[in-house]
Amino acid sequence: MGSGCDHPGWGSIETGGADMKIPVAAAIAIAFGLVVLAGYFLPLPELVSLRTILVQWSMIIASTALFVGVANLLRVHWFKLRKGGTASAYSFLLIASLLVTLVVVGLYGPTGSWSLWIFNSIQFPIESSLMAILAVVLIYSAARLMRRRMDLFSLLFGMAVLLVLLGSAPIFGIEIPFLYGPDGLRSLIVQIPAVAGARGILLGVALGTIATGLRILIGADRPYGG
Amino acid sequence: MNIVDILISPEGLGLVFLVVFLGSMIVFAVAGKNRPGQNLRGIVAFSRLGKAVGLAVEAGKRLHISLGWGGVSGMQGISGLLGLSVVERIARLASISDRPPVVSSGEGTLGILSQDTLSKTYRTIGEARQYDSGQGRVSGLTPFSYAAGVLPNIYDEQVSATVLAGHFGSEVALIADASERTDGLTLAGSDSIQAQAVMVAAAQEPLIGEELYAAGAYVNAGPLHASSLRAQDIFRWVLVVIILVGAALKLVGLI
Amino acid sequence: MADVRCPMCGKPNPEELELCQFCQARIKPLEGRSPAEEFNSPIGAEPPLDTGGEQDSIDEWLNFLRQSEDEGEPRPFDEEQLADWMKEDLDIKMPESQEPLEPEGTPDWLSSLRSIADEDAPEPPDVEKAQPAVEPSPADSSEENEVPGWLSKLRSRRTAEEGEADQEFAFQLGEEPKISEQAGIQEDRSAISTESVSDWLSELRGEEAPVVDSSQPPELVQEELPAGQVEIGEEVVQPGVGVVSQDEDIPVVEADRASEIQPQTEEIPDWLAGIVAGGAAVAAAEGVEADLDNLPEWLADLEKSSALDREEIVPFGEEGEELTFDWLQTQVRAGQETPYGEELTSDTLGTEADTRGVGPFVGDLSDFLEEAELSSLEAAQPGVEQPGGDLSPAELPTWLEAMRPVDAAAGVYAIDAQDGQVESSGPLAGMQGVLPAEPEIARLKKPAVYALRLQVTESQRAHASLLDELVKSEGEPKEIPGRPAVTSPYLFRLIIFAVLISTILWQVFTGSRTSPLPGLMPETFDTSEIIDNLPENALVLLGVDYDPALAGEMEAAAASLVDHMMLKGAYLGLVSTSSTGPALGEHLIATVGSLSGNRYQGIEMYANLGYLPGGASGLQAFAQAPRQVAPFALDPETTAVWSNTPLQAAQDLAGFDLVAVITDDSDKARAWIEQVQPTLNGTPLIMVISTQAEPLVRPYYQANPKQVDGMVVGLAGGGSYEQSHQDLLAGNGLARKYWDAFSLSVLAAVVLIAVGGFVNLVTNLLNAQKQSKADKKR
Amino acid sequence: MSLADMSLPDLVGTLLGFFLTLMVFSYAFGDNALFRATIHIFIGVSAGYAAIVAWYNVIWPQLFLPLVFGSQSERLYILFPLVLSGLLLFKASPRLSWVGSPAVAYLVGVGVAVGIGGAILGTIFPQTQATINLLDTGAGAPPDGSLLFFIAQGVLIILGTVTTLIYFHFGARNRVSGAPRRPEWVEFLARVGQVFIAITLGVIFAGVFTASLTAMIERVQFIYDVFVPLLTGQ
Repeated sequence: MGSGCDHPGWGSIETGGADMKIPVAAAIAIAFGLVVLAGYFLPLPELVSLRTILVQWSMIIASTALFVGVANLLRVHWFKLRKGGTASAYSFLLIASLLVTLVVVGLYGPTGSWSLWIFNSIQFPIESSLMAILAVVLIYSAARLMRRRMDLFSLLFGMAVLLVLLGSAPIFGIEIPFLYGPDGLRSLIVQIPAVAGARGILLGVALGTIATGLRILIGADRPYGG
Repeated sequence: MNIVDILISPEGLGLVFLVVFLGSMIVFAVAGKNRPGQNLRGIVAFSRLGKAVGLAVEAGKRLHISLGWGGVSGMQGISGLLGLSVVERIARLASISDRPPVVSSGEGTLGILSQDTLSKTYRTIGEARQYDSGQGRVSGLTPFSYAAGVLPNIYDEQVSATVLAGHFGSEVALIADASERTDGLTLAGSDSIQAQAVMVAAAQEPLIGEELYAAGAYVNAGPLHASSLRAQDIFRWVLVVIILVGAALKLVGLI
Repeated sequence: MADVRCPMCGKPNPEELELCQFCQARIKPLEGRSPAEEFNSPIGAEPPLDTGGEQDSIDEWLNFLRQSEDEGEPRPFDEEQLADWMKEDLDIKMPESQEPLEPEGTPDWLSSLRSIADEDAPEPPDVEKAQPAVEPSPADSSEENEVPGWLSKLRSRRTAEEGEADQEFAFQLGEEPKISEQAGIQEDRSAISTESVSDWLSELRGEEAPVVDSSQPPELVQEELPAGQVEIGEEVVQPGVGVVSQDEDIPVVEADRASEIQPQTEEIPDWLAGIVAGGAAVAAAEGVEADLDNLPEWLADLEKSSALDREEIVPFGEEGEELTFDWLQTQVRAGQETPYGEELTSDTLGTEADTRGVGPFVGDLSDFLEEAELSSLEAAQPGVEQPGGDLSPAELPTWLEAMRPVDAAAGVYAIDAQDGQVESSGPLAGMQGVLPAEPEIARLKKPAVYALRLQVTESQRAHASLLDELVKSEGEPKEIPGRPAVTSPYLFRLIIFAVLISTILWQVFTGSRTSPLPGLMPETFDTSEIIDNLPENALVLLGVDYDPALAGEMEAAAASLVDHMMLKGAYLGLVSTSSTGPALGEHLIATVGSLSGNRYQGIEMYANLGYLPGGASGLQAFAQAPRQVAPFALDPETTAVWSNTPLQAAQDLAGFDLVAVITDDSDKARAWIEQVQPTLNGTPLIMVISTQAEPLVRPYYQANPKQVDGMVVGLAGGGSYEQSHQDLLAGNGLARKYWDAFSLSVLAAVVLIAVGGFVNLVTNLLNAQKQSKADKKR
Repeated sequence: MSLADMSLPDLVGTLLGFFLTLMVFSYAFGDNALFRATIHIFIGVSAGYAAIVAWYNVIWPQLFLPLVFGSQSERLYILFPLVLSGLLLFKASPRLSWVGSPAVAYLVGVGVAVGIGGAILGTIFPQTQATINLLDTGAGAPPDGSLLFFIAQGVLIILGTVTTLIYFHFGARNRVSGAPRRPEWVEFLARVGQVFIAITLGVIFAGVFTASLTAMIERVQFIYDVFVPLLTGQ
């Protein structure tokens, strides 16, 4: 199939269209995908229950994929460990902490005392500290925005950020009337333009999701089958 | 329940919507073949991405594509699958670079799919030997551990451009900030609106709203990418008309 | 009969041969070699006889000369050093028996040189053999014998070396020089050898030439002639500088070159200055009577013969070692006829071209230019007729060869003889070839160093050196410029971090509670109403769907609400769609317990149903069949919750009295609303959300009918809830604790973003302006 | 609660959390070894924890439990996911990776269908319905009679939603000179939509910042609560 539109700089692609040799994987994906889709839109009870079963099975297989992901993580860092250098020390820490956590949480269960000790002493403080560092990154990014892209969009974006932040708490204990509170400018901005824009973006994203999903279901895009 | 009841029920309407959408995609694809050259509005991000791929190959630097942690199920999963189309195109172009591209993901299935896509692409262009399974790697299995796991890739592996295409949360700001600290180009798009808000400030080339889903058409990933964009445009205007007419009728009290 | 190895080219030769059959170098050492010969033995040859310390001092003197030549400017010549060497030389084995033939007053060193030369001066076989048919004139033969042997040795050795150089030179050009060419090269070679002798002498002379103060008129120069300057007729001859007074044929030496040489002349002994003056100065072509009184006899005789024998100019050593003055003259005239730079004829250029043809950049650039200089030097003499064509060249010792100054300097002094102008006025009326005044003044600048060199203009030289640097720099590894550690973005990040941390620490340290909590908001009021209306021992499904990263905000927002439910005695069922959900649920319950002192423990009070994989589809499956999807609790006993806990009363989610979802992600909130809310059949759904999810969830709360019955939004929502229920969490609410730090740090953030944004905006505008100016200029 | 009342494990855990927080805060001064070590420990712990939770909540109760203790029908029920899960494990080895492709294809097919279904039934229909209902003066009108404000608010939100949708229109017409461009009226509506999008993303950015600022306050409070007792020896 010729390319309907050749965007400059990227060259056109000959294959990737409906290659006549449809592998087994494509057949599986298309068949089960259409069955589940039918379960959503055809009001037949059998189809609905079949869809529920297929979806539940996919949850079980997705959990197995999580273990394959853990194996991939271990393999990448195992090679880094064997390669040596400063990066190998970090990989050693990762592999050690992964194995210790598997053993302890496996023995005591996800909400066991020692499991919660690991979660509350290591994962929780590190993750919330990373979120705290995000505050510095976000202020820096917002300030640099005018240098990166100086246009109307960035100006409006910056103004909205400043107004909403100013209106989210009293300043030196003083509640600024027209800005703060349920009837202030901040609430107005959040409840009208923000909601409108959010709806428009969600509808646009939904259209894109449908288009991408249909391309995969008819076999035009085949991310599987490696 | 007769046909009319079925059709006006959500499921029925959904089915009609789906069938018409699919039909228009196929019609535009066939029509597009005879009348190539349907144009798209310019999106700066994709032309800069094309240049970035060329520069990376020339300078012997690496391209880093991040698929997020959305898995493959639901709306957040589909944005990850779209990222895989971008991976295929970039791997095809950048395979001749000294440092081939690296794909990082935050979920098991996406990790597997990124390896499959890379190996299939290298096999298609006859460079099967150049494929290394380490190029498709899982960096972490929770959102923030995934973002933390991507930082060493950016700092240590001479990355000149980072493409974020998939489902992210607000932690995407850490990745974009690391790319800026190493003077790399960041092109970012997501289905999550929180991630989009952060990308607008932190990334050099943010993709807003559904611009991420147009990536396939702008990187010439296949004929159906372009025709599905035309179908999206058609249904966009259908929704606009429905909202305006529906609101007017609602205001008047007719519905 | 054993073979002898040639000292020069190392090839084996039959023992009886004296000269090497390959390179004509001397194989058999001469008996009783004089120090001069030892001194002359080529560098690298077998070590000279041990002459005790003399060798070192001689080396010292030559190294000094060599250094002065390398540094380009003539260094002040240390008279004592020279004198010692000279003296030492003089003391060397003066054969007592031999009467010194020199006239009185001759310096010992020369006389000893002469005596040594006489002892060792058997007739050089090659010279005789090569001697053309021309018979030396009887007048000459006597002088010949007096010619010091050391000079004759210079000639023979010079011939040997030059022979090699020619072959090498020919080899470089890529073809064996043909016989005719060889003859030509021989001729050139002879010209060169005489010229190089003159160079050697001129250099020596150069060191002795007295300073000529060009600013003073010539007459004055006569009275104040410094020692060593000889007045020949009307011309004052400066050794090494040439004639100062006006005689056209006499080479004009730029004053500055003279001044350059000047400092060294006082130290050289008179006799040598005299010799040099006699030898170096060029007498007028015709009819110039040299002032012979001061000359040493042997030079004086030479002078006489040159005057008589104008036509038969015999190059040095050609006619049986007669050192005629004419040979010096010839050199000078040769220099005249093709002064460097002005009259190089095409064939000389041709020679140079050949040289260039060798590929100038094969070796180092300076080698090329040196070679080019050498070739141009050889080519400089085509026009000069060498009488007796096949005279073998004088042999210079290698140490002299090495000392040869840059020929360019010599060439500069070629005098332009064609200038036939006769002075009409002034003291020099009637004289020809008077030096134009202004050129001397005009030439007060340093002469072009490359006078006799390849015709390379300044720009060509610059290009050549540029290209050379390029070629050299190609191989050098270039360091990748490291990124500066401290940059403005780096500083800006540090400032932001410092301002935020110090602002928060100040409020935490002071523990201030001054900033008022937000008032009651409609969505918060609805939420508290719903919880207040809960029945006793209500069943509440608590969705814990936020990331540990946002636990700070979510716990501050939800703690008071959860405590409120606990106070109502509700039984909590915790469930999550993320893998960290179960642990976060436990953390939340523990935090509320520690703040309120109201310990919720054990399966009797709450059950942790764990993690629902698959996101929205998992939630949908749970909403449709909760008992199959989450059958057990995560407590150590993994209790079957639907049969052994109060949850047994709920067949499905509609069986719960309240569903409360705590989430930071709008997608998860939507998933709960779209997948779970339709199955609740009237059971209220309340949400505790992060501020970032507000714009997307609020429409569901504002919808009609409401899809979300109550909402608490972020820290402000939590504060508003605590404000409306002062008794919750025993007054230790997290929102109250963080609220003052939050309000001050938000203000600090606004200031940082505004100031930073303004600075970046101004910088961007300035850069854009600079860019547009640059574009306009281009 | 002061440090003295804590049990030993809790005390060690609190001190460990204290040092890990400081090591993460060091990232503000740039990438360094302490920060690298901390995030590698964090990645290992979170991956291990997620894997065990998946085992406890999915693999064990929904796959192995019925297989071992379940009835014949239950075993038959889980046979298909059991086989596909087995095939999927081959993806861990690069050489035998092709064996796992059917399982991956199944996950992709079902996932995409769930995505499409969710997009249509979970987003397009509800959002469109909600936007239309903004002008429902019957049910939606506020009780205190400010109908005008209600209608104005509704019209403004509808205008914002529609123009935001139009902003993303991709099709453009060729022009003699310059890049392809959309019709002028579409460009005008798109520019209005751009204003709404900028404000929306700005509001959400402020929300994300508020959440991260609250996290920083919580961490600083934690450091203060641990450091001061350590300093004063309580």
